[in-house]
Amino acid sequence: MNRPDMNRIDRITEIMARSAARNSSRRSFFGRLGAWLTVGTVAPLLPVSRAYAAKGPQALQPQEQGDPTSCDYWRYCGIDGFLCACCGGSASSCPPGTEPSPITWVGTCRNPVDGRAYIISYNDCCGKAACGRCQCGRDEGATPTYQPSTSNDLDWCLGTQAGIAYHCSTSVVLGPAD
Amino acid sequence: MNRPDMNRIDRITEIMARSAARNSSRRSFFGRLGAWLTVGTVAPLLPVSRAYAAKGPQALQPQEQGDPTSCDYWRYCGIDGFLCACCGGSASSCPPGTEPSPITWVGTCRNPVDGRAYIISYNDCCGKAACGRCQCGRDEGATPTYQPSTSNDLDWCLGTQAGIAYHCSTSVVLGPAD
Amino acid sequence: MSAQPKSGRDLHRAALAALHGAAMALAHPAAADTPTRPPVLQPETLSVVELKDRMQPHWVWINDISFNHMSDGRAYLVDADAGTMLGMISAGNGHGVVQILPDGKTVAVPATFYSRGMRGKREDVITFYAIRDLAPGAEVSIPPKRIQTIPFLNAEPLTDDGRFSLIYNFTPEQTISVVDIPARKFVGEFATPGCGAMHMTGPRQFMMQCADGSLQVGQMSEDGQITLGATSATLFRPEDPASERPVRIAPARYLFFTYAGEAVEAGVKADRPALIARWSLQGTDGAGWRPGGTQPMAYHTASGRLYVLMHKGGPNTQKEPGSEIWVYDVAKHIRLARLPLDHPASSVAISADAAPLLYTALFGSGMLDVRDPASGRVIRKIAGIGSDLTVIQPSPLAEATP
Amino acid sequence: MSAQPKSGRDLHRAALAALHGAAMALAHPAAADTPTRPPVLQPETLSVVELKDRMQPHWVWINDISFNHMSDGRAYLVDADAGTMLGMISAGNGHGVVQILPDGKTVAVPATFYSRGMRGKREDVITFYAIRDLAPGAEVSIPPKRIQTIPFLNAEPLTDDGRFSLIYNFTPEQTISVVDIPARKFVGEFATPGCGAMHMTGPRQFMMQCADGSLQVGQMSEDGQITLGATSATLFRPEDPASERPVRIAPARYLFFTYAGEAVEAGVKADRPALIARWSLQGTDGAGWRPGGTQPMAYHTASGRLYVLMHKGGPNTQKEPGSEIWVYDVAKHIRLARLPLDHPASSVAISADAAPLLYTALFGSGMLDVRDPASGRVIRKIAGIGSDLTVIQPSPLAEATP
Repeated sequence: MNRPDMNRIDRITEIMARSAARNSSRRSFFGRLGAWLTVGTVAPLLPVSRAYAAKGPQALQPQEQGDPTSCDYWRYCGIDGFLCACCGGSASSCPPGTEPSPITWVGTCRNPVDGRAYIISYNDCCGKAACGRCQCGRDEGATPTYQPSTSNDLDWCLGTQAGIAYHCSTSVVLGPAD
Repeated sequence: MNRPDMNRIDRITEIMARSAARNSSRRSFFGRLGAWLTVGTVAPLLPVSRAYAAKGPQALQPQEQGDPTSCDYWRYCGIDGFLCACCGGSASSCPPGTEPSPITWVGTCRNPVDGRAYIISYNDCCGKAACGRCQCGRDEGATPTYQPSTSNDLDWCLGTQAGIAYHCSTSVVLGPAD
Repeated sequence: MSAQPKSGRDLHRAALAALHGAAMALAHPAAADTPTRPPVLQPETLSVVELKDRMQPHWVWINDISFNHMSDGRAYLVDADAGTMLGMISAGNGHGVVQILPDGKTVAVPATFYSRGMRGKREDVITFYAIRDLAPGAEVSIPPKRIQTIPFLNAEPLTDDGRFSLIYNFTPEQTISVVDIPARKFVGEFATPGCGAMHMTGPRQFMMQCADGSLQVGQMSEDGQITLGATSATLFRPEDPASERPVRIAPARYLFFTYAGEAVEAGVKADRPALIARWSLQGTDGAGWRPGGTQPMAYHTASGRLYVLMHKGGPNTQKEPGSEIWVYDVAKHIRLARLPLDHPASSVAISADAAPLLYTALFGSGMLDVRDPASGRVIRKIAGIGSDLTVIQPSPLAEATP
Repeated sequence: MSAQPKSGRDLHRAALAALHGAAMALAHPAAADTPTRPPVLQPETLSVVELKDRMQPHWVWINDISFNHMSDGRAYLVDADAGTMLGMISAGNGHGVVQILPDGKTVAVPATFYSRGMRGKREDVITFYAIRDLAPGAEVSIPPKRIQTIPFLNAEPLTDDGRFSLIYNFTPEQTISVVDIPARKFVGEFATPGCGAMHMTGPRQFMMQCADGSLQVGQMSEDGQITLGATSATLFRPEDPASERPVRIAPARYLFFTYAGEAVEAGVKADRPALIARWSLQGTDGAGWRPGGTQPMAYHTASGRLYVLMHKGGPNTQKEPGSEIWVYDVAKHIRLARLPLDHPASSVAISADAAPLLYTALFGSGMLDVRDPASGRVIRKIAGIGSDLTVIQPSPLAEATP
């Protein structure tokens, strides 16, 4: 494994650890994750969503520019699916009535405004049929399905209560990758 | 009601009567139809499919010409849906594994080869998702849904064991209309 | 689980080491930042959007029957002012309408499901969704008999007060299922042989269209029981039937229209169906034009204006989309305007407020057009809204509320 | 049913009168015919088509994942010689493959269903369909864990003798469900942590691909129990992973390929995964070209030829459709031909017979192209086959049978 990859895994693991510390409501998931760790897979690299927060679609951060309803938007460098920003959500919000996938895959994208690379979590929003709007496929850093923590070919709704119905994809900033 | 309409209903009723006499296996349906007759609707005007017969797609009759996979084909003058002839069936055969609707609506089309008008039964084939091929909408003689015996806006799969899944439509010659 | 786990010790060790390193990096998160660079983006928490409590005047529901995938019917909720999709409801096989409660806070969605997608055991249910969260709530089982057809509004209406839901069944026996909305409870099934479609004409009264060209009154008791009332004479000839898609032009009056373009106003007076007026949509200069489409007419109560999708065509063209919208003063039976469309439309609707928006859609296009009702001019187009759009249902609320 | 029926006596009387008149007319059905007119068309009996008992060499199954309507996945059966659709199977949410039994008479179809279409209670089942009638037959319940992904062949393989069905589960725990095909019975679920995809390498043996870039052997007992076997060294680097869509080039050997275009032949020898050869798909003159698509490779056993969808592109283009098909002699590791395509293709397959047909499809096109494998020339196009075609599965039978 070369150095950049190790860095990436470091950062993801760090973010996982912070998530775990911050959010005890995810305990049941981490219980499951613990069991999975025992059998020795790459599970700890899978990111976890935090508790649901705001009502309206979450806005972009001030240090961002561009159109989050366009496939070209910087966060979407690894996406493959429908943009939640076109479906009643935003880059970091699920549309009404959908359930965010608690686990998902991550990629690394560079924010052109600050030049930094960030780890992006591509959580799916689940429980309704495909949104059908703004279908994008960019696939940067995506791996085959047997390398799940970095695979965008998987339906990540598998981790939800709602079931596997895939509605759209978000692109949540987890933290800097460098 | 004007004279042509009466003729049409006469013919349909005649064909229904012949069907009933020929095919005792439809008894259970006619039992239901009897009950329906009692409440006084237009039920007896709805045609009934006969027992399933051949294995391969049924061929056209010698006195016909044209392409039964084209919307322009003479029998399809009242159709609205996917042609079974494009889906593994024919103008008078359902595709493998589908169930013909026992009741349906009827229209009247003129065969350009012999110049005669025929009563056509537009039985649906049911139990699989939409075939998706050769979608045609010609609507000759079609009426609103509250006049069901001549309405092509209804999903006629409602009468099948397979359920309401509409796959494609046939156009079966019941007999001359004049 | 009976296989030995694959040894993952190496990966596990790597993860633990990484955790350790990460904890150290965390102590100096900004160490690498130079003063000239903007601050690092903050880690985000994924949220779920919630909407306002009730529908706003320019919110609109649109049915996507998904003709090629009828088990995956959808109801899209769109903000016509912003031009955005607000959300969606997955509504199963042969999706019809959403029943919008009068307060605009809840929709009841009649839907049909099979245990094996397209086959197996059929279940019909009404599911309640709050506008605020569009999440499936209470569910009421109804007889598995909902009519499966190209959707139209009055196949599944509510009473005006939102107390009862009426479901048109066709098996081919014709019946109505009644659901008590506040009680979330099935009330019963009532036979309506020979007639279908329920056009509400009073708090507990509706009019049906019958196969013989007559209209029939249905009466409801306060506990939701239906009895059949008086029947009219034959109002429509077999050669020129009335569409089951009329518009309501007064509490107890509808404007029906025939395939050939006759406008027939009929209602209920003293519990009897009554013919009120007949006039021609073509007028004196419209020969060769007909109404057509999936939702060919819209009526704006406040202005008394009727909007009709018209196309050039002869008999059997009742499903053809309109190339123009013809605008009428219903009280005067006169045409006020012809609005040419930039592309044909198969459905038309108008918002209920005083500054209304006109909505059109073409089956197969997946696009809602928002138009100025005075000129027909496109204000905005909202694309990617499903595929096969049929029924457009504007907000029942004419006033904006928080 | 508690409403009074609408009086239908008049209609009923008319129907009875018509019946009487019809009986009379029936006695002289040809009376109106003049001698110069052809005989009247005969009344027809609606039939249901039955197919041959087993798949013919140029019959092919095609997966339509219906990406925008994933609950309505379909498997289309096509006759590539006739250019016709033979039939279809509705296969629910996230349809993957059909498991074609070795005799070509039956397909077992793993499928996922929800009680409310897109939500509710999940059930995963394998349903058996005879080729003759394509009607749903026996059904076996399996754990509701089938992997939901862009379909690939070896997510749900059969053992070579058709005895067992293997289902790749991902929840995200990785396991395999095993079904006894002749007994129509679920055998058990077996953990395969860190590894996925089952590439059969023997009657009761398969190879999996693991997240760390290694291969691992899975062994099956005669009663279908899986135990994990030996693991290889790391054969693939994280920067250039191998697709999970290799082709089988010998009973115990596969040709894997990496995103960047390396061909890696590996198999099982003495129950251990073994690297056999590494070579480059680009060769000496193919720089800047990569394999890509949903089913990027096909192998024709009788001729030893490999067909690969290639496109011009750099990193992260592994899903890009091919603009050419490159043909290789696998034994010699040399390219034999470059076949330009009239339009890009995301899936490729080839029939198993001695005079094979090459099949290609482009995701989103709903069209199967039937091609001459020597030239790539289109022999025929079969349009309207769903929308989002992924896995193409030719007949396992190389010989035509009645």
